[in-house]
Amino acid sequence: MYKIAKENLSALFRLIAETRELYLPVKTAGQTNYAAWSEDAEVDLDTLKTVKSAKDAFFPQSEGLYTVKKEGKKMSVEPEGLKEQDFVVFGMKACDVKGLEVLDNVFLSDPVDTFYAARREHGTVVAMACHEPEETCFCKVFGVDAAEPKSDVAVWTAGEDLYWKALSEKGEALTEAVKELFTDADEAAVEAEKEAIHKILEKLPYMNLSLEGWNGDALSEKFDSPIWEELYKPCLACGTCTFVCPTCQCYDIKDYSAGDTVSRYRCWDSCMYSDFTMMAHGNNRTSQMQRFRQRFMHKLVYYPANNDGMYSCVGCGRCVEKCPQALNIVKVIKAFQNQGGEQ
Amino acid sequence: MQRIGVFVCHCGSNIAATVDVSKVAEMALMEPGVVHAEDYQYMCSEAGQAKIAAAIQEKNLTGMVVCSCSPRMHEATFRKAAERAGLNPYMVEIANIREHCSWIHKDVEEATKKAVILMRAAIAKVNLNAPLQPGESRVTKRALVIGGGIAGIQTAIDIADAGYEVDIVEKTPSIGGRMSQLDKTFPTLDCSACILTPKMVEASAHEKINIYTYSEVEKVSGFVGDFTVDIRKKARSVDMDKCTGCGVCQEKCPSKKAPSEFNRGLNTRSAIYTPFAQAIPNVPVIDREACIKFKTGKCGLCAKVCQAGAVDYEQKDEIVTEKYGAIVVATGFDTIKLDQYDEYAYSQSKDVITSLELERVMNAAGPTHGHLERLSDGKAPKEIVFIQCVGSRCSDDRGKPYCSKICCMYTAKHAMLIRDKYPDVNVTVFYIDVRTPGKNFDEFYRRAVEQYGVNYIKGQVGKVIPQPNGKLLVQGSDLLDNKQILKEADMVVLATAIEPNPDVRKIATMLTASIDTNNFLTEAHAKLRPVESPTAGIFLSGVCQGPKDIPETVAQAGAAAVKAIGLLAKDKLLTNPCTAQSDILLCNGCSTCENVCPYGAITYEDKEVNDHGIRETRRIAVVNSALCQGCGACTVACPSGAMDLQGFSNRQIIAEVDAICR
Amino acid sequence: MSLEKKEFKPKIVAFCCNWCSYAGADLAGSSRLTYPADVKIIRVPCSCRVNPMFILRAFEKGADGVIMCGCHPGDCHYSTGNFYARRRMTLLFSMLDYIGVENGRTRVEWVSAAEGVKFSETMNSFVEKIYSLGENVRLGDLRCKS
Amino acid sequence: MQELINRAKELLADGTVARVLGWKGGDLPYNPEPAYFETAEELADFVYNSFCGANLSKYMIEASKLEGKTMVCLKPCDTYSFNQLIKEHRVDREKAYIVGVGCKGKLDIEKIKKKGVKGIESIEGAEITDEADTLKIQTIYGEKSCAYADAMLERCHVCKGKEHMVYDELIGDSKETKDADRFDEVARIEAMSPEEKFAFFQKELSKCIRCNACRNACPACSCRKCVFDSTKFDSSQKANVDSFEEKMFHIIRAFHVAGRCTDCGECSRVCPQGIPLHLFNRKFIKDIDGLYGEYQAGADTTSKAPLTNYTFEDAEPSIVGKRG
Repeated sequence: MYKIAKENLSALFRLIAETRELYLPVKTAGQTNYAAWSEDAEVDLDTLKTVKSAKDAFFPQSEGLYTVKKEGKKMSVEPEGLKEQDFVVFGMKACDVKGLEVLDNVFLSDPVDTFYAARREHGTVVAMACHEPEETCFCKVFGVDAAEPKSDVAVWTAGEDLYWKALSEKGEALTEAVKELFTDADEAAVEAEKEAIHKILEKLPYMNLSLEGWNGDALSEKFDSPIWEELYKPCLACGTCTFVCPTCQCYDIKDYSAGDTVSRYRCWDSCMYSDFTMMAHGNNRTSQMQRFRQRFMHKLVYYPANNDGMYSCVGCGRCVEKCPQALNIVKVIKAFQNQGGEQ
Repeated sequence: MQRIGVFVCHCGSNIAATVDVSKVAEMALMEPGVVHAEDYQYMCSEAGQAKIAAAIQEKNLTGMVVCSCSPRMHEATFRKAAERAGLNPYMVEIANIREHCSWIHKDVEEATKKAVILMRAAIAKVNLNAPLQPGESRVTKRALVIGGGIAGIQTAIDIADAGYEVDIVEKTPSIGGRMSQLDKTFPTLDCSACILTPKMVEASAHEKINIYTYSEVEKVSGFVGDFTVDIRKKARSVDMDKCTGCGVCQEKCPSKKAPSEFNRGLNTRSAIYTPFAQAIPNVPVIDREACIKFKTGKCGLCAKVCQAGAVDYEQKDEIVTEKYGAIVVATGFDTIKLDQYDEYAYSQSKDVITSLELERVMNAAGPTHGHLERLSDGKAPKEIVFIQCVGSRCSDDRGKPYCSKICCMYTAKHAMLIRDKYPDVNVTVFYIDVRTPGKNFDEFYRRAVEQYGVNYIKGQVGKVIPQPNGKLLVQGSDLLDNKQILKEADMVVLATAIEPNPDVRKIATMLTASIDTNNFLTEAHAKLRPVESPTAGIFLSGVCQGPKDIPETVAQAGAAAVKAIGLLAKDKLLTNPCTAQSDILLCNGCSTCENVCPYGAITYEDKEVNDHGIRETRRIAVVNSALCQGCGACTVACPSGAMDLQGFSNRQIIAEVDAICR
Repeated sequence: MSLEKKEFKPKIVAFCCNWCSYAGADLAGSSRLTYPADVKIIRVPCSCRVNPMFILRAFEKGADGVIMCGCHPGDCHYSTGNFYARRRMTLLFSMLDYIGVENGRTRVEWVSAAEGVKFSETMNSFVEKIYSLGENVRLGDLRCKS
Repeated sequence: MQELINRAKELLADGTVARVLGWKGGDLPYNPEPAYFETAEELADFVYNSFCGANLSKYMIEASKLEGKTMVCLKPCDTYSFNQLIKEHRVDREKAYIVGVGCKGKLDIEKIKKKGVKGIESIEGAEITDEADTLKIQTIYGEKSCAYADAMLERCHVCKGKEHMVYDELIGDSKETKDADRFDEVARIEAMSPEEKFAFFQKELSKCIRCNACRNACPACSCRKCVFDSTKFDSSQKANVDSFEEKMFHIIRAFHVAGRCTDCGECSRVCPQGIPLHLFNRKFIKDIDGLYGEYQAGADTTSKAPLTNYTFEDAEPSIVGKRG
């Protein structure tokens, strides 16, 4: 284990950026999101939750697939290149790292999404333990330990220092490249930090949320429940929950015409949108209730049914914070719990 | 995908000298959808059109672009050519490579490049064109004229003479209007009644004209060619079929205190009355507010004296519903109220009168039997002052911003008549400007000054002060001599501004015809379509459109008649297919589009909608394509993009933009 | 792609109403009154048919300037169309100015069918303005720049 | 709050309304959600406190289609939106029983959290009956406090006034919260150089994630299908592929609601990225007021909207360049 004084972090970032692209939480116009590091970027490691997750680094909101060029009546197709440049995502939290696992199950199983796979291959994740978890967090519910992120490199902040521990080959490689800035450290401070984090986690209101009854076997029971009719009503059908979510993976494919060239790209889509999965005949989900239900059924029932019980929610709590009308997955889970109690 | 043919015209050397036409044709073949391209000397010539026809048939074209002169020149030609060859005429687009290209650019390379871009835009558009069919609507061969003054009468006679049925709806008990109140008319000084009465008789006797007097338009629905109108026939309390017009009832009526509308309230009339002797129809009405029978239940004298048994106290308002193909508005004018002009002492002195009141005073059938006398004491005036522009050309809110147009001439007429009949009376006219354009008008005015010695003073009157001796002290200014003038007058006559009949607002709303800020009806085009309302099938006759004298009114009445006849002569109306359409699935029913439609073409209906399986009743905008003129104002006002314009659709225009910016 | 600095040839879209301005442009043509070929005219029935979206679309796709011409206020073939267009464009231009787009890139001119000279002069001065402003970089889609 | 609940129970009991549209208590101290209540028992969950910021008028579009009347709780600013929806035939006045609820300024949890307040357990001072100037916040990391005014939504600082424009009855007191001119921010931007303006908006809009929360929360954006979702306009976009698309979206959205936007502030309240979207709408409002005369959308249900109106003397578009 190594450590580096927090005040030297910019030197660390500069050094990483010499050989790799570096993405980390940057504050722009008052909001912190993952962005490419630059000398004048306002790096913000204090904000626990970036507005969007770090998902963009591996599965960008918009991504070119190929370009068609037209010359006269002849056409040529030029596929978009795969990611070739190594990059580092610094500062991801344990929940977001778990989110990558969810995406891996989707994109790395057959047929493999080559764009995603290339990014995963070239990306090194430096994950950061959550120094001060918040009331909207419920990662523990999904088996995530906020104090012990599992990724290429784990880092902790304690006192004036940042502690660094490589956990994978890629992590070792990155460590090699920047080791010159580190000094050796023992684990005592980190252990104390972990304990402190665990103590706080115990106090958080959502940490003991029960997922009992949420699994593939409960499909029709949950699907047919009348509760959805009540739950969806305040939903505005915006895509906020989807776009801030570290695990939502749906996308749409669209064309953009710039005259003689047409580029085909994919972009995130939200199952909350009325034109989601729109087909020639219309849409298979015609009401907002159905769309609302889809999102939570997918996270808590369909996905675990297809992925050995793994949920596609990681308890990051972004939707809890960002839903304009204060709806969220926690309220959904609780509503079913209460309903169960009453029956 | 369309199969598009592109035809590039040389226009002799007009285009070919600056644009490489064969290159343009060659480039056309590179564009999506283009299956044929050729260039030719004169595409508009018979030979050129034959080439187009041949290509349409041989290549099975579904659309075509002609790169030629302005569409304003030959779009119609090429559309017709396409139609003859079996292609829908609305599948033709023109790329203007002459006026917008070859004629204004000198460099061949540059002009050719631009021509290619203009052609691409036209091709991009045609790729999205859809065949359009003009709609058809039927024409009811009957016209409605609202207002029975000289404008309405003339319009009705002209339409009827052309063989069409006309109904006149007149609010008052008789036709005749303002003109019937006038004594003499300028510039010939012939008696108004003498020239009007024959017209009134002609109208009432015309077999094609039906007159509803004492009636008002209640409701209008429908559109050009097919209006449905409810007319309220107010209860006359006299049976029109039985009444012989003997006049005994009026003589015997004990209630004679009602102010006479016809004499502008200067004297009174009986409760059962005809407004004036020559009234048409010569059937009295009972003014139920003045009638003792209606007020107290007693009396009933008129019924007793009526030998024909025509008086009917039980009569009720009746609604008649009629269909019309055209509607002419001839609602005329009134003088403005003078509440705001108290400096002229109109409300304080009976001897301050309006010009229209003077007409009645001068008229033999008027309150003074034609003798010029002061209404306060009946004495003959020696000094009369006329004040011009009372409420006209006014820059503040008290009056009207416009010139009432007729005042200068009638004042000259009044002055002349007075000086002629009463040479000892001094006549002074205060004016801002004297405006006398018109045939024999200025000559007329000069005669008043030169021959009759009328004293014209350029200047405004600040105040008229009634004096204890009964005279009127007029404080004015003489701008030419730059001095204040104080003049004692026996009578003051105000050339009061005219304004559209106040009822016109209500009528305009019913007709969805627009009116301007002064309540004059708006014409479809200020210069080129002055007798048509922007609302199709509505025509304008007389002062309802703007201030006019009698000859102008009659001329416009005839013009409105011709326009109406032109409409009625058609059996069916072909409607422009480039009209707005509302997408039933996108429309919010928010009424925004209706607010910007100048033609009242948009209405809302509750429609059953099947939106991808969701069935519900929604308020939806419906465009009446017979009324829509295709301006597109609604398409931009519509926030959801539901409203689109055929022939100039959002996607078509965007395609042109894209092609130009490519 | 060559690294040579390309000569700036602006793309300029002119929306012209069918009844006045398009006819004015025709008159400019028949009077042989020149203006730069950078201007391309799109015919619309009335200035009130011009959706602000069309203008933004033109900029998106690489236009450097957009001008809209219509009948003089009060002379609209459809009576009132240009009044609505005038308000719409005033607000749109003000918004573009507000977000930092050079306000010379957009213009509205009223050109009657008789004003061929005005049409040509307007286009000349507008094109000159666009040349002075240079390429539109603030309001375009990068995918359309090549 | 109890008065509201009691009244709601009465109205449900006597059949005046079939349901109540208000707020349901959340599971955190600050996250009540809009909710329908159909029985007296359900009303046990009813809350109305300073975190009930949502404008419920837009829900009335759907509620207008339901059987029977809905009692809807509208704050003063919400009533403007409701009026505007009446004007556009999107809601049915007859289907609404409007209870105008008092307002002492609504709180923005983001503002509290931006002050570094984390791990919130409870917040004191946010009840509608509280008169406290300071919020006492209990957190896992200790007790914090925050001035009430500092935690208020932007819109409450420029409040249009606490008068309800349309209602059937009024319940609860209001307190004036306006302490700034609503056009100050717009004027500040107007005074910038074009480069500064562009940089400002570029920075703000670069955060946009095209989630459509602003649009979907906006009561003026009540289109059944937005042009940006419709293939008809060739403008359907879903994601931020290029920075132009956000500009296009936000300008056109503001334009579509120009003259219809009541300045209710929902767009800025709901934006997950904290983009001050009201600056677009308010710019149009400022221009409309200045160029065409003061106009407040939703103050009534009959007046002609500025963009469907005109005068002969209207300013020419060239005024934009001349204003400097």
